[in-house]
Amino acid sequence: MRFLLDPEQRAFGDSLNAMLAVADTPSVIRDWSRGEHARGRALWSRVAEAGVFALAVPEAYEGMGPRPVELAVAFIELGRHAVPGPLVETVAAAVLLADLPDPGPAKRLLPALATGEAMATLAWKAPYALDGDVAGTRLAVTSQGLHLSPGHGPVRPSLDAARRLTPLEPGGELLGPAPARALAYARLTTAAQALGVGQALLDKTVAHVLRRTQFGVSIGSFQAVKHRLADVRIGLEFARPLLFGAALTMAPADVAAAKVTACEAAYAAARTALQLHGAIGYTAEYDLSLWLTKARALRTAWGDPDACRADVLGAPTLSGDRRW
Amino acid sequence: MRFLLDPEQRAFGDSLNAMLAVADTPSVIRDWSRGEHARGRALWSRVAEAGVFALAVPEAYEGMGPRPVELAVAFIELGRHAVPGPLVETVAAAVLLADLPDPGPAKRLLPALATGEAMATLAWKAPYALDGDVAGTRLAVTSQGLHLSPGHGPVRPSLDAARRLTPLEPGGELLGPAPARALAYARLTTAAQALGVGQALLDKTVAHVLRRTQFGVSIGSFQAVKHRLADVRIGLEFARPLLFGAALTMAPADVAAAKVTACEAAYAAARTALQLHGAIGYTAEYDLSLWLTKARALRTAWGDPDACRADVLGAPTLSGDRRW
Amino acid sequence: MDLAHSAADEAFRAEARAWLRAHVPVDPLPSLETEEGFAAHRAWEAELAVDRWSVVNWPAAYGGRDATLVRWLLFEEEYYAAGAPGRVNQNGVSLLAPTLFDHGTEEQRARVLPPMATGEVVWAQAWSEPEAGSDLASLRSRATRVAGGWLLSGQKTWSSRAAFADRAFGLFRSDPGAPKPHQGLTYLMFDLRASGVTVRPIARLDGRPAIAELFLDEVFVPDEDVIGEPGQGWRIAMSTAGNERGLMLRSPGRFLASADRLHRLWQDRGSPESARNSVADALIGARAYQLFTFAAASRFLDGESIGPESSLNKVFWSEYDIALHETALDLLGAEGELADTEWAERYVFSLAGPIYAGTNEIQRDIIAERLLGLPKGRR
Amino acid sequence: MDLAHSAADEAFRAEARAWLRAHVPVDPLPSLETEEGFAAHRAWEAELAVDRWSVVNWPAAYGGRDATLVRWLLFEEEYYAAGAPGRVNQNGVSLLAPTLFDHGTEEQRARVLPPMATGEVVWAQAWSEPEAGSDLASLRSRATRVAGGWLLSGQKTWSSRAAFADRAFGLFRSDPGAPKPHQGLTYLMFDLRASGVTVRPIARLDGRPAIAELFLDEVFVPDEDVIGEPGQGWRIAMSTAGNERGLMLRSPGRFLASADRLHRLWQDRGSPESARNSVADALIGARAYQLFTFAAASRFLDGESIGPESSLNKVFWSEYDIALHETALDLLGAEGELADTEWAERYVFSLAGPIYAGTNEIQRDIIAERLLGLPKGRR
Repeated sequence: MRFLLDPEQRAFGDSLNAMLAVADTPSVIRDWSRGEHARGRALWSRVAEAGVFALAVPEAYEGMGPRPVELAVAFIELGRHAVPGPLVETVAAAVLLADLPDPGPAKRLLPALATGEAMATLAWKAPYALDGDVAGTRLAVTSQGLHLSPGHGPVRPSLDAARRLTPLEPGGELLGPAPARALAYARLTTAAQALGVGQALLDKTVAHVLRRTQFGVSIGSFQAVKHRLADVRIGLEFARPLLFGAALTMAPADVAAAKVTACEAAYAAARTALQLHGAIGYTAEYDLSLWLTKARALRTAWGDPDACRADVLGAPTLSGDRRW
Repeated sequence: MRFLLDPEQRAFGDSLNAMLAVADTPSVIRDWSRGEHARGRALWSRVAEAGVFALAVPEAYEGMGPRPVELAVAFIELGRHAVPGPLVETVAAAVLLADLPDPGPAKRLLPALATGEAMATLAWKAPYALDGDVAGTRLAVTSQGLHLSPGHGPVRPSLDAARRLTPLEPGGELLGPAPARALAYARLTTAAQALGVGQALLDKTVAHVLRRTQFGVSIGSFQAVKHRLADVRIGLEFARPLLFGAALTMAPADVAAAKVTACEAAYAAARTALQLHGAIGYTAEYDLSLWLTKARALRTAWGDPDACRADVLGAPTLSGDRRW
Repeated sequence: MDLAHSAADEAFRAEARAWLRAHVPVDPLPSLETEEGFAAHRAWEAELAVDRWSVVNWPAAYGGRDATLVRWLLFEEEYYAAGAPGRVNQNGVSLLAPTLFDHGTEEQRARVLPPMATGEVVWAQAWSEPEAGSDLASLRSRATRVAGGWLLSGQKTWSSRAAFADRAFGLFRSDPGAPKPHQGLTYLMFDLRASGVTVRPIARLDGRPAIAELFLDEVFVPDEDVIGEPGQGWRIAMSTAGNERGLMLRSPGRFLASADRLHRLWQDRGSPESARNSVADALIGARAYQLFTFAAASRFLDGESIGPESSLNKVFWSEYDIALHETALDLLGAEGELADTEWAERYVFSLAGPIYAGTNEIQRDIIAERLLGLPKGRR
Repeated sequence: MDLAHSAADEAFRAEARAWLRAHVPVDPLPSLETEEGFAAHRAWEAELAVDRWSVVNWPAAYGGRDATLVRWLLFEEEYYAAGAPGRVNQNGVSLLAPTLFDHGTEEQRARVLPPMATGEVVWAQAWSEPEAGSDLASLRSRATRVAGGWLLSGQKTWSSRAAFADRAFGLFRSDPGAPKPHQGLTYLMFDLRASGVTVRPIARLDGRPAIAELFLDEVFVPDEDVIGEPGQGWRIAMSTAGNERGLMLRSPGRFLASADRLHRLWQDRGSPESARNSVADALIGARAYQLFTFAAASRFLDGESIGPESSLNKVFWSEYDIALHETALDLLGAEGELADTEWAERYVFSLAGPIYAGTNEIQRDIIAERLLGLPKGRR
């Protein structure tokens, strides 16, 4: 038992963070929200070059995965910088394709996902898929199984403007059954993304309350402000081990627990961040909004809190009454 | 529409408050908790002389009720001073007896309840009745109807030591059906009692934080302390109109809303009071404990929060979609 | 103690209900936060005004019905229950008009109020400045005396409705040498289309331009648009701020209607048990707010003033409103993130509640200090 | 990164499980907070000690098994999962013993630790005084130098276990002239049955005497019972306080067992949907706390020290514990108010969590100031 990231895992996260910190993601996000994908695609390529998507793709298809712990490390950083695009969906699609009994679709589609040449999106018994207008591989899971969707409908806006929701056209090639393992990967990476979003919100808000003065003092010296931020920190700190614990076991109950906890912690961080920023935080033009709205959207993406809690309660206990 | 207590109603509450303030209720409560009822009985007589029980008894039986608004006024004060005994149960029993198709039991039992000569207790499809060892009139509602219980079992302790829970012996004279109206009176007076308990907890805690110093200043000057007490005040202030609104309509949904809200506000007041008093508040010998434990017990007495919320949701809407 | 309304009040309510049933548009108007929607809402105000339903509590002389506070509350219940449109001129009606009634001249009232009642002139508020949020005494925009009036210069922000409104009102520093920061402020009205005014709309979280920044460069305001005495703006504004936090900013009718809408949504979604307590609490909270307001209105009718109690009200409704809309979005599940739904728009609107009209932190300080008697902190 | 335990650690766990299965009393012992129950728990400690399970992480020389922190965590999981009795000597084992390991003499360890391991000597803590709650530096009880030792005088309070314990430890002011309040304090152990000691048990909310007040009137303590240097008590106590808030005060095993118990209660009550989310959160919270502790233990094994992070831990477990027991009482409905149930006893115990070992208000100040870098308030 050594429940700490290895030095290489930490270095991987640090290097992604460093790369993204200078990528001016707010501008990339604003472009993406308007349907201007050029800079987003360029950033996508760099994320792929760093090896992120290859972590989801088995070695047989030019990847090195699936490696859930490293995926969690990466998605914390992608969330911290609010990188736009069908990141979670590409990971889940990769796992799904690799799990198909017929290796044909995987051979055809996976290498381009690993290298970042193509993006994938995925609608799992749901009416919308993220970024269907830009994803080259559009997958839909229905009661029949996994389809390659022939096209997409018009974009419908999310509260997170960077999340462009598109209906997928029904029908299309039936690729096979859809094993549930991919769902766990979607939830795990969503949880990690949420944790990164929450950490960014906390950091930005701490910086703001140190800078902002009212009544002649920094508002960060007010005890009510301090305690609210302490609560945000507590929420994030206890979500983190659930995330990595889930990455190690990939048991559905563990993943569901991580998903609901990370997303609730991120949403609580968003509520506090908005309140402590005041009116400026309520504006779309202030960059904070890019994280605030993402925290809200991730909360219900890939399993809302009720669904996740149900999965925790429904899980069999390990030995007798012992759950964990 | 004049949704304010009349001057006479206010004067009634003030006079009860003044009478109870000098009654040394903490000692009375501690005696009562040990099963020593002498001083509690004397106080009961004074409460009866002030007309409290007569408010629940119709004029035909030497009372002047039922008058739910005045009952609410009275029970706020009884709660504020944590007066022990089967107060709620005596009111509910009076309403129940008066509602029986056969006037015999009412003629026989009600006058003594109105004057305070006798106390009543009542188990409503529940295993325990309050203070069955001291109540002369022991009523039990079963699926058959209302019984006059022949006796009681041993006292079982409540977290509120002043609440002595006793099983009632089964069987006994069947007095008739048990109309639900009495349940609404039990809930209304419990809600009022809880509101009074909550107000006392707030007042005591404000006094404590002004007096108590740590790190050289009054702890009442810490913003975290101030905000917690502000929240307690808000909770109580919005429970109060629900209570009086319910007293005016006596509609089951209104009463249920008042019950859950007043009891939640009182319990929140108790949690805050305990935390801000610190260790001294955790001791049974400090008088605060008499209110803290009562707030907890009232929360589940006569309809726990879930049951009350179910009654709110289950109520028919007034006109079309309009509920209130 | 009595919750029953008089027969005359019930008749007023019935008249309002009937009028609304006949006039409320079947399809919702386009969003208030678009140019098209703004115009549609302005037209709706004119329609209300024709039958004197736009400002029921004003004197008849200015377009109202001399309605009592109770009748205003009943009107609001009917208005929101009918699903009638949002009120585009709420800043004018609930913030500026009370100030003019208390501190304006008869000439100002006669000139300003009737076109406000009809929606011909829509008002924006101009309180905040970039460095003065909760700390309103630190305002820096200036009003400089010139012949026949004042020149306004500086910057205002978070000006709600200003993207499409006609005129605005706010405080300006007319005496920079005054000994204390909240002295030497003057309360003025000005034209958003006047020379020297630049309006920069600001999109809120969902991208809608609900607010704006105002840049003022020597904007001339004639003396007739000063409210009260120059230099007395702080005192005058505080009476408006009290009102803003008070009874009329959020009527109970709004939340009764929201709670019913939530209840229907819950039922439409199959009454999921996990949301049961939140839905019940929304219904209960709306009723509590309604009754709290009836009690406050009763005290008001008795001649009592509504003081720091309005802070209780502000914290309650603003946090209630968010909780209600969070429950709604949760009920919608994955669809809850869609931005182009009425629920989403209302949710985003609710998020501003704890921030504006005095942050809830300030309100809790006021409750602790002025209602509970706890010591003033250093804040 | 790895959650799997080594085969040797798993063998240790299995050995503990087997021993517990064979020894844990079938019927719960009487309450620890009664004389009879105290004696029964003391006997249980002796039974544990016979097979060296009472202090697994201590060196074998003092009755332990030299267990690593990880093995201690595994033992605790097994211990609570087995429904084994509460630990009567927790004050001694988790507060005094670490201090003796760090600051005591070999003679003290040899004399004090073995009878602590067997429960022969049960320890109470004597930190607080009536006027010094969170503000420990303001202690006023005195230690006066005399030949061969010290005379203790003053009053201590909230001394847990003191009603029935044998000995106690705490800080005393040995140099009243020291320039700062936290200087001039000395850390001493003393006998609760010594001449000059009066123990007044204090009943907690449910009437059980879980704590006591200590009145000390010239109580003689020999020099051998001073821990560390006289005057250095504050520094020594802070290292104990850090430990107290840290990993060993509340092991994850306790909460995993509580969450499972709650889950069973919920199922026994027909799995009511209204409590579903609270029950799920209790399960999730126990897992989060377990994993958080594994991470902290891993850092500790890497040689890192656990500093202000322990404040996160304190706030989390104390509020988690109350929420869990509130859910349980709610599930019990009207029976939830009965005082003579295990749930009620545990609920009352949980209520003390946010108050002792540094109030949660102090912990949040520490998190804000030391982990987030926010300015120190005036406190």
